[in-house]
Amino acid sequence: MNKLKPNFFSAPILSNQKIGKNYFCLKVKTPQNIDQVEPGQFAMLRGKWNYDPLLPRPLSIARAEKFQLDFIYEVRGRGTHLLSLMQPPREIEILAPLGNSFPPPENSLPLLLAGGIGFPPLYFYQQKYGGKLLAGFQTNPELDLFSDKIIATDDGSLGFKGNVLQLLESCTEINNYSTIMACGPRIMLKQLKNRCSPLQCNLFLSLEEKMACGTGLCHGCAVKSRQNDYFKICTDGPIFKSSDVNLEE
Amino acid sequence: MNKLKPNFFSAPILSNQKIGKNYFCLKVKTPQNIDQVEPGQFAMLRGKWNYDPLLPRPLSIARAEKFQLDFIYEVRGRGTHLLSLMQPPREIEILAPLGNSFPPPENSLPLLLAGGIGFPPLYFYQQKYGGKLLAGFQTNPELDLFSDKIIATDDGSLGFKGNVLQLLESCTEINNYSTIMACGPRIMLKQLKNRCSPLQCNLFLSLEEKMACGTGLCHGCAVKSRQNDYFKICTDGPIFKSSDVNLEE
Amino acid sequence: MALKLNTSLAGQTLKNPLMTASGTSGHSTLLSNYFPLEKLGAFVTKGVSSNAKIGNKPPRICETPSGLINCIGLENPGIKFFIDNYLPQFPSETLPLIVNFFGNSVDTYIKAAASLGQIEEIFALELNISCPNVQKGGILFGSDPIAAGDLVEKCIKATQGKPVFVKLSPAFSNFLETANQVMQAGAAGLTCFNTYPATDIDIQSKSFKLSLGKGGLSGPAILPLSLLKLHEIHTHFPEVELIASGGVNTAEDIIKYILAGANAVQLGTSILINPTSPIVLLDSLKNLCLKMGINNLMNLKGKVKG
Amino acid sequence: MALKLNTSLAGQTLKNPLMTASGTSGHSTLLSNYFPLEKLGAFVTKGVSSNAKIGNKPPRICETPSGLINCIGLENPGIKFFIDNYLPQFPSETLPLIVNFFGNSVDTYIKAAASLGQIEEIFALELNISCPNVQKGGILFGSDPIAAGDLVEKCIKATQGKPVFVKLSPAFSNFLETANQVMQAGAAGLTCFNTYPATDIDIQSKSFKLSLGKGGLSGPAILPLSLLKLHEIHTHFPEVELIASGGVNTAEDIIKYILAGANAVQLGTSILINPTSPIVLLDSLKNLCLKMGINNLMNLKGKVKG
Ligand SMILES: Cc1cc2nc3c(=O)[nH]c(=O)nc-3n(C[C@H](O)[C@H](O)[C@H](O)COP(=O)(O)OP(=O)(O)OC[C@H]3O[C@@H](n4cnc5c(N)ncnc54)[C@H](O)[C@@H]3O)c2cc1C
Ligand SMILES: Cc1cc2nc3c(=O)[nH]c(=O)nc-3n(C[C@H](O)[C@H](O)[C@H](O)COP(=O)(O)OP(=O)(O)OC[C@H]3O[C@@H](n4cnc5c(N)ncnc54)[C@H](O)[C@@H]3O)c2cc1C
Ligand SMILES: Cc1cc2nc3c(=O)[nH]c(=O)nc-3n(C[C@H](O)[C@H](O)[C@H](O)COP(=O)(O)O)c2cc1C
Ligand SMILES: Cc1cc2nc3c(=O)[nH]c(=O)nc-3n(C[C@H](O)[C@H](O)[C@H](O)COP(=O)(O)O)c2cc1C
Ligand code: FES
Ligand code: FES
Repeated sequence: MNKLKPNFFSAPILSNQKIGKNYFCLKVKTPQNIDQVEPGQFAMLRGKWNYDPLLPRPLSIARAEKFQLDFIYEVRGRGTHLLSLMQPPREIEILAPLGNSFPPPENSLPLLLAGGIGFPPLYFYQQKYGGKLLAGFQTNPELDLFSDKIIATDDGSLGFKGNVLQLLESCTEINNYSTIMACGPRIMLKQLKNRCSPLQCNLFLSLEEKMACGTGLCHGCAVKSRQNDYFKICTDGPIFKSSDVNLEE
Repeated sequence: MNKLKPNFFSAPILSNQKIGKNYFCLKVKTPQNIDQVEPGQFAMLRGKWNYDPLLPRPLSIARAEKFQLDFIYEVRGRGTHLLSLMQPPREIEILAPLGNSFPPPENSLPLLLAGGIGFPPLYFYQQKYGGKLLAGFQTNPELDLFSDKIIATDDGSLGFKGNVLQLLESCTEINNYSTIMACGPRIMLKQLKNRCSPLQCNLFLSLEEKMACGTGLCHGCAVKSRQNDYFKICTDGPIFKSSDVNLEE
Repeated sequence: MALKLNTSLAGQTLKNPLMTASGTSGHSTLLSNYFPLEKLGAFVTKGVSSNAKIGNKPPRICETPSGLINCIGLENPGIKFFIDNYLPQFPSETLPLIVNFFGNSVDTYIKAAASLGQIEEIFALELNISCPNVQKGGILFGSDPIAAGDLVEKCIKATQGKPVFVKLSPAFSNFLETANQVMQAGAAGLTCFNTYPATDIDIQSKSFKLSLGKGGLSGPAILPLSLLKLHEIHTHFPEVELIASGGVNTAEDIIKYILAGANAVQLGTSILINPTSPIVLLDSLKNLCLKMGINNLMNLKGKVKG
Repeated sequence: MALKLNTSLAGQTLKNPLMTASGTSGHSTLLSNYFPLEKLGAFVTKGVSSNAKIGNKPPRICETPSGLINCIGLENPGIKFFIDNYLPQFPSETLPLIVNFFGNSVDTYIKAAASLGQIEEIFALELNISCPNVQKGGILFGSDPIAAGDLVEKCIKATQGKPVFVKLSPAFSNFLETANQVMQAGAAGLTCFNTYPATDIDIQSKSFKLSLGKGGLSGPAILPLSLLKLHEIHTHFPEVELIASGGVNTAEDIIKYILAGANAVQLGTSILINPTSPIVLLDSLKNLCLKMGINNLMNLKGKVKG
């Protein structure tokens, strides 16, 4: 694959709109054509504010086409709150594309499992390559992106009542898939890894950890490897074969 | 005078527009009627950003009517730059009104001398009470507020070429005024104080110093008094009789 | 169940753990322009000394990233003026008053402690040891644990029984030893901490931004530094009553300090930015406790895991 | 007249005073993805030790107001791996390479110094003394001026003549004494400073935000602290070559440190936020010098007034 080199640029905001309960979609203009960006890759974003908050925030790329990058994010803390206030014509500092990506489909389409704000890279994957996407949320995300049928909510306010793994068991045969890709809270990924360990499938996980640089410089984003040393999530991942990482530490 | 107590409130921005070379006019809505605000009083303003910049910024009140406060400011550093980016419907934290004020005219109208961004309180005064305003700038401020005839610029790009004191000598008889009010750089105020010391006039100066609180709590904004201890500019001033302060320290 | 925010210091119950930090709310009741002072757990005055001090030349403050450096210079009208003119303004029945004081020699410290010790309306004293000892060639009291212990012992004797909290400087790496000495000398507890020595330079004029060349750094920037040191003190001396001071600007910050071991928390720079901050924080502290299912705030004291 | 940005360290001329700070640009030439490394005055590697270290558990970083706390744990592949695999990547002809190293005992420090001392491609070493001495029960080398001086002397002997800069910890109030001892021991100069011990607490989980319970604070928040200390060192030891490290994020910050006495300036956290920051700052440094009428940047060294 012809991987794009990461690039640091100041990106004019095209739009930054609320698209759901606490979800926003940010679209920016890029200085170069970024058609080659692959689902699973991410970017580091920072508004042009002063030194607080200091660090850029990692966000998965939700769509990349020609000179436009889209992100879908949840407002969680100070950084994403400030981000949600940024409107055109302001610009955002972006370092992208970063990290590896989910493998493109080979023989059959994969099962895509999202937990909470884990859906953007899988949504991108599905839009680009297809695959069966199931997404779990705590409560109705009020998003206009998915059919209710593929949604699970913990409180039952939309779609299936339960988590995404329960939805999976209720609606499809996990054995039908030779490849599963997932992104979501660590606890969900652990459960999924356990569920899949007796099966023959390839399980790819997108991992998160606090990041300072996103570029392999700081060694901040560690995850234990099978060999008992540490991977850097930002450059060795964020996508890992589940058997390569030790999620128990 | 029935002085308004200072009040801390979150004020919706009505507008925040560029009105000159590097000058902006910010208009905000206030929760209470502020008709009683007097020219010379100021406010502490802080955008709802995070901890950097940390301190609110002091700005003179340029107009106060019913439920609206106007400020005129120059973009100088990080705080005023960030302020200039704030647009409705965002809100600004304001503590106002603060400090004392220029005395209202008694028998005759005063001479009002402004240097640089010192003009807003004197402009307010003139609008409210009248008086002869002369204003000096380094270069053409590109403001639509004044007639060219009352302007001096160091580089001669607008009005009289020279500083405001030279303009004064060239166009009017300083002895005609029993009261002079001034706001501007410390160096201009010192020159003016020297110029007026042999005269009979009352000279009122609006002083500036770095401020943290604006409310007398921190003792940050000191100016030497005639008695050789310190006034607090924010509560003892910002308007002082020139003979009460020692500007030489 | 009702939410309990009260805490206790030196045997006295405070309504809540919030107090002003010395030097950020003046010597008088100016702050009551913004909220009823009785809402506070306690009020700490700006530092006073036997003789009046006019303070340093301007500029006295400068802003840094998420911080504020000051070199006010302990400006104060002197203890007598304070007692005669400002003290009577305080509602001492309903608001525990803590008076911060200092000297420039052992004798002037003792003199101050003696004058303040007699005043019934004062709940406790806060002894600022970050000051230079003129008799010892300007060595800071806070830098020498033995000298600090000795000073505290003498001041406590002079106060005739009023609780004395010692406000430590974070600038000295032997602060644990100083904590130990001043507690052995009879201090009621410790205020952790004063500001950090710091400076900034104006590159245009090529000179320091503060008249004194340096000052003390306060504000959000220092919270992670003081939080660690306070927790170290709590770990070594778990019985000691600690008043946190440094960078508190939110209800979350208050809870951090309590989890680290604080009995009470001071608001300094936060009050300068917003004089209503104590009541704003009190409100949000209540909401946060409810959300977190906390019904007795002080149950969290020292409960950080790890 | 052409603008002169060059500086000199240990007799070598550097194109400009900008270098990477150890640990913020890795062990290899990863950063060359973002700009040609030869633009730098020098490159400082992340710390290496004789034996590989896997580093600490996550979480290893947390953000604070205008700051960053890290407890990476000196993760490194060991000196042999570094020399064999990463060192050859560097354009050592055009880019002075400074290798930061550490140990956990006098012996492992010496061993590291000896291995690195032989390598011709290395311009100088940076000795990190902020590490615990396992032989002395975990006491930090940096806390004990005599032990630090002794350590430095032995390491210098082992390097057979390569310049050794000693990177001081700002956590100890006796840093002037440490500076004195390590310079007497033959150090080429000092790097001022490493990070500040700090912590943060997550109130929801009631636990520390970092796996180790604490870490080192870097970023803009610490600039006013390190700037003062560097100036104090410069005042006491005006002849000593100083490399500033701490909170530099703008061209103004670089000039502040030079005015305070620095010969060179490291960029740490700033590179993490923006990997192109060295060239961005170099550009704005040039513009600023032109605007300020400076034609030889190093003429400003130590020139702060007051
Ligand atoms: C590779 C990767 C891809 C991601 N993709 C998305 C996405 O597409 N959409 C989305 O909404 N979120 C995504 N996240 C999570 C997102 O980075 C965090 O929600 C965001 O950083 C929170 O910032 P904040 O300032 O709002 O929150 P804070 O107030 O800083 O903290 C809120 C929470 O966010 C976490 N967090 C804070 N900073 C970071 C950081 N630098 N790295 C990781 N976690 C952090 C904290 O642990 C905390 O639990 C991704 C994270 C990673 C590592
Ligand atoms: C009573 C009073 C009334 C004022 N009225 C006006 C006004 O009507 N319009 C206007 O444009 N300006 C006014 N000023 C000046 C204004 O406060 C500063 O220009 C502003 O604070 C600069 O902030 P900054 O973040 O943009 O600049 P910074 O980057 O912080 O610094 C730029 C310059 O502003 C000065 N400055 C920074 N902070 C303060 C502070 N807290 N107090 C005083 N000076 C500071 C600095 O010394 C520096 O020279 C007034 C100041 C005072 C004290
Ligand atoms: C303007 C100012 C004046 C201060 N004056 C005093 C003082 O007189 N005595 C004292 O012990 N501490 C003084 N301090 C320190 C504060 O009481 C407090 O310990 C410190 O600012 C840290 O808390 P903060 O980050 O909440 O401000 C002062 C601080 C500031 C900002
Ligand atoms: C993620 C990270 C890793 C670091 N690793 C090292 C290291 O291995 N050795 C060292 O001497 N300093 C290390 N430091 C300290 C930096 O080199 C620098 O001295 C410090 O961060 C202050 O500078 P700054 O504010 O520009 O980041 C590290 C700092 C950070 C942020
Ligand atoms: S975030 Fe810095 S190495 Fe991964
Ligand atoms: S600004 Fe705080 S006392 Fe004037």
